[in-house]
Amino acid sequence: MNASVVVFPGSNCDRDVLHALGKIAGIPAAPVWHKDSVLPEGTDLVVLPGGFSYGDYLRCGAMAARSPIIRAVREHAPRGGLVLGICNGFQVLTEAGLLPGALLANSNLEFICSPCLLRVERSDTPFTNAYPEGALVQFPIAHHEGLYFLPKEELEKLEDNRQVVFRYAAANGEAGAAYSPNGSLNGIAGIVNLRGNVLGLMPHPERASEKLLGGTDGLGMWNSIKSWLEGGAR
Amino acid sequence: MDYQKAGLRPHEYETIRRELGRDPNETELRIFGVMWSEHCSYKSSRPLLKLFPKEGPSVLKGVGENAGVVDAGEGWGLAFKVESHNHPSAVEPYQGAATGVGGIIRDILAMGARPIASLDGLFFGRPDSAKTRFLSNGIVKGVGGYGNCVGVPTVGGKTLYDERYEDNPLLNAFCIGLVASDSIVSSQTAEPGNLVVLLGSKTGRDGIGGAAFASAELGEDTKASRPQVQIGDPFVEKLLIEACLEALEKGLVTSMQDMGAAGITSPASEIAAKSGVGMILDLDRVPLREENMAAWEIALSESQERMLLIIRPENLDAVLSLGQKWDLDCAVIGKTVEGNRFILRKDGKIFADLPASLIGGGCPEINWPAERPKDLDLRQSFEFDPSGFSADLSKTLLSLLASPSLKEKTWITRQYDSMVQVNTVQGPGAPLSLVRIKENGNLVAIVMEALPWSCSLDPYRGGYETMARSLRPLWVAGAMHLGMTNCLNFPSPENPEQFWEFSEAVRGLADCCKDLSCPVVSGNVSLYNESAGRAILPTPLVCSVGILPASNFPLLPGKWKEGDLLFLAGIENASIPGSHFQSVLQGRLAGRPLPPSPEMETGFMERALQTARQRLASSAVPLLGGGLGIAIGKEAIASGVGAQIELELPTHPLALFFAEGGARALYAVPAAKVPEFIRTWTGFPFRMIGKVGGDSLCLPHSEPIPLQILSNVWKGA
Amino acid sequence: MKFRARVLVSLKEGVLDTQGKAVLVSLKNLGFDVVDEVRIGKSIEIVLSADSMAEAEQKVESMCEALLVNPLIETGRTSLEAIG
Amino acid sequence: MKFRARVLVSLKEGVLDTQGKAVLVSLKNLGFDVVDEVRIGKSIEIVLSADSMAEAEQKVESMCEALLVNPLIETGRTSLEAIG
Ligand SMILES: Nc1ncnc2c1ncn2[C@@H]1O[C@H](COP(=O)(O)OP(=O)(O)O)[C@@H](O)[C@H]1O
Ligand SMILES: [Mg+2]
Repeated sequence: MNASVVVFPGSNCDRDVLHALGKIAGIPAAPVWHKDSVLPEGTDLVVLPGGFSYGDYLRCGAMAARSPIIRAVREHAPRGGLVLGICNGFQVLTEAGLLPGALLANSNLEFICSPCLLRVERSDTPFTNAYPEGALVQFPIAHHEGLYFLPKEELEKLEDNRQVVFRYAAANGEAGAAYSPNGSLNGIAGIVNLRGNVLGLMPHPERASEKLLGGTDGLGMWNSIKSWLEGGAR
Repeated sequence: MDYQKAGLRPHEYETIRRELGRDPNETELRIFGVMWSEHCSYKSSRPLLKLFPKEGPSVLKGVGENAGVVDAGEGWGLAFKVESHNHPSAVEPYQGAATGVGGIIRDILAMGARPIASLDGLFFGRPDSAKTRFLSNGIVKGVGGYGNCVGVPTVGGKTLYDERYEDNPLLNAFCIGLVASDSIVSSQTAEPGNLVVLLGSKTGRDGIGGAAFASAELGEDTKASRPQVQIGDPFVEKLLIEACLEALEKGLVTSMQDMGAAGITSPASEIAAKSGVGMILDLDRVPLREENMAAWEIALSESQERMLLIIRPENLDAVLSLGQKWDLDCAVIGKTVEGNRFILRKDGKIFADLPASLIGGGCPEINWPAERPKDLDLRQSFEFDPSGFSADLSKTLLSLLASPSLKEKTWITRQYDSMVQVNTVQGPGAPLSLVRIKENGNLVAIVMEALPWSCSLDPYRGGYETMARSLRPLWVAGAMHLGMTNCLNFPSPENPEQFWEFSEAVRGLADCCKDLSCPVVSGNVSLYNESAGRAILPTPLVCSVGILPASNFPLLPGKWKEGDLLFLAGIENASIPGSHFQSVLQGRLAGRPLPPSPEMETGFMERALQTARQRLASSAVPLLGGGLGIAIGKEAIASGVGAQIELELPTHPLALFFAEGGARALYAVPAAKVPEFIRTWTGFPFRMIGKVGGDSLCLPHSEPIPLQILSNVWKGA
Repeated sequence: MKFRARVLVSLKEGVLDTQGKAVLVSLKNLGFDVVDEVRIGKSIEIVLSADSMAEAEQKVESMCEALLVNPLIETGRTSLEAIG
Repeated sequence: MKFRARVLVSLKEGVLDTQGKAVLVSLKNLGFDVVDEVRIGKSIEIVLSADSMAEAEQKVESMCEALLVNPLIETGRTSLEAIG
């Protein structure tokens, strides 16, 4: 069981994810440089961490999505390897075409850093099998471009395919657009590809992984990945 | 060019001529003009700064470097400093604030430390003016835009509104970083025969003369006179941080300095002077962004995101390849030699040849005359007359809670990433911020404080109280202070009354530091914060840093439990003068704040630390802005539970609830802990004032306030 | 030969232009009620070398495809001039 | 009458173009070494009513001053067309 955390120029949650995986979840994890064109031997999980790759200057994630390591990630995914994009990493995955849609500026045009309630819409993915379906979890968000957008028909298809994994929610368990802090369509906070092995989400599970820092709801994600990789959850 | 145009005074010019034994040439004159400006030379404040105590057992590296370093335990040090970027933020709020944040981060980096947290101090004018809206939006976006991208969490700050900041808003940026104690970088370690390397962005005509600009009043034609606005590039700064830390880790760096005011000249001459070496720089080797730049422009450009590295020749290849790895410009621009000359060459010609120590250290001090303000007695005469105010405590509490300086600051704090680096134990919204050190498990506690209203009434007492108030939240949480840094924001020192206020405030800060053994490890002075005769309030801002051992969980606010008993620790009769009550509801500052009491402070410190360490309370807050009343209100909101306040009222209930100052705190104590709590606080004034419970806040003889309303009013909902 | 290309990147119809909307509101607040609509796009100016206008055009086209434009949400319009 | 104005907002000469710089690096990394320079600006499209072209022009001018352009670091260039 091995995880690789990609470091783009401007990534700033790479060390956080390495800490969460390595020190807290017990998943051996190592950084990978964006200029590398192959993943380290034996990589099971690739994480694209949060941050401002290339300053997010043209479009968030656009320049990172064209870096050499992404070519390797493109080969990793069809093999069934796990790919997790968090925040900027989610933006990179959409820009790379590994996940559908785009992430636009928050509807209030401001950066939002805040705890958020999410409803886990699926518990049959490699990333969420430790959560009961419909569970409410709290992960913080911290982004300026988190409004998930997809043209109408495609959005319907996405929903029909049950690709939405995390949805912004209220404490009473209701979820949907009304609870999007950022204007995200249908309240979408995280989605998977059809096969279910590539997940992108705006909220930060690695920031919800220690009691000292205010919450441990994110541990479920690491535990899910662990048991999936150990074969138990398949 | 004559010396006055360069910004020099006659006796300064004479000093230069005498020291050089000749007339300086034009490039040299411009260098002195910038390096001997107030901003770079501290000529008006140096005599005052000598008052600060700078030594202490916690100090690993004191004043004299970019930032002081204190001992964080187990071989780790904390480098921290606060700096102003007031003038630039007044002119171009977004970029002014952004580059302020970037600059302080590089200061911390220059110590070899990884920046782990930032705080920002914001002082704005009239809350409802279009100008304030423009400036505050821009400044907040600038702080966030830079900090979020560079990946340093903004974990707290301070925001105050007063019309005296209308034309001169203040932005003070604080940063703290973590460094292994045996790897602290110094500017005193260059050796002859080293190479001088410039790493980071290309150089353009940005902010040339910015330091001089920050050393004069803002004029009517500020926009026109502003040379070239500095643009921050947080993305490049992030790369620069990683590249420098990697270079340090690999042992490639002999000495290092950040580039801020006065461009290349400042760090280069500083390293030369402090290390006792000479330096020759070839300005044509500086990577440029613009064409036809003159020698002096290259030497003084304040282009951002650059660091100056001093390295041994054998490490050059490794450093160059690091530059390549991180997509940064990296060039050898000179070398160090024996001697003390600082020489600038371009195209084979010598443009400056100066003794290195003269550039940064030669400017004569100015001892401005000080004069106690003539109207001070009048302003200080004050008798509290409650008759003009509503006697209803609930009403008063609500109107204060809704006042701009006290109400919730979420519109600001949610634009800041306060959690990146996964160390934030307490982010914005509490009297102190707490950041975990992964390397040793300890928690760093940080408080930013400023009390301009008190300082304007009595700068000595105000300064003392500011300092004490920055320490109390540390103690209440259970942290012991390690040191402080400060930013002295004042108007022109050339006005004797203003200089008197400046001196008195510094004396107040310094006395408190001495009384409570808190060393001053770094700081910054920003003068001339006035325009068109309108001066800012005297605004010394302090950031105190403390440490909490990994084994002690902090005692935090916002944790009232149903049934807890509420205790006020400290005196009951604090001061209305200088308080939010006075400023907001009376609309006029008058009287004198409380006199200092070192005995009360130390008595409070010991008991507060003990209370926290023995967990004698569920929740605790020091009394800060708005006094006891606001503390009760905010605790109720944060805890989501009400309280019944019951106590015998003094003659002036308003003063009991809303006066400020002094070593005081509000504790919520579980019934079982009450005897121990009482034993701990015996010998210090304290009393029980009520009980936690219910869903309203009930103040004596006043309408109960439903929690929902209390919270909505505070949040401005 | 040198060319200067200008690529105007605008949001597709149907993609919410929050920034444009916000500017519209601000302009109205400032008293400009004559404004009906505001849309905000990017203007990317590129100086490049090519042997001919046609080659330059084709190069810019591939840059748009490769990086500059996200076809899901944006359209790009290119204009070119020779600058010597 | 309706007019469509396009305001091209670009950074002044000498002002660091952080975006342009990053895009340039990225284009080069993608193999477009023919690119010398990239500058990124904003394109603001405004639909407005006015009685004449001259009036429309003057209106857009004041919008630029009031909000759209920050004269410290940016310049604006306006083009206008009548759209009925
Ligand atoms: N500019 C700011 N940046 C970050 N946090 C801030 C800022 N201003 C205020 N805060 C946070 O909000 C809380 C209250 O701010 P403060 O200005 O000190 O008012 P008060 O007098 O109510 O304590 C503190 O926790 C502080 O850290
Ligand atoms: Mg405070």
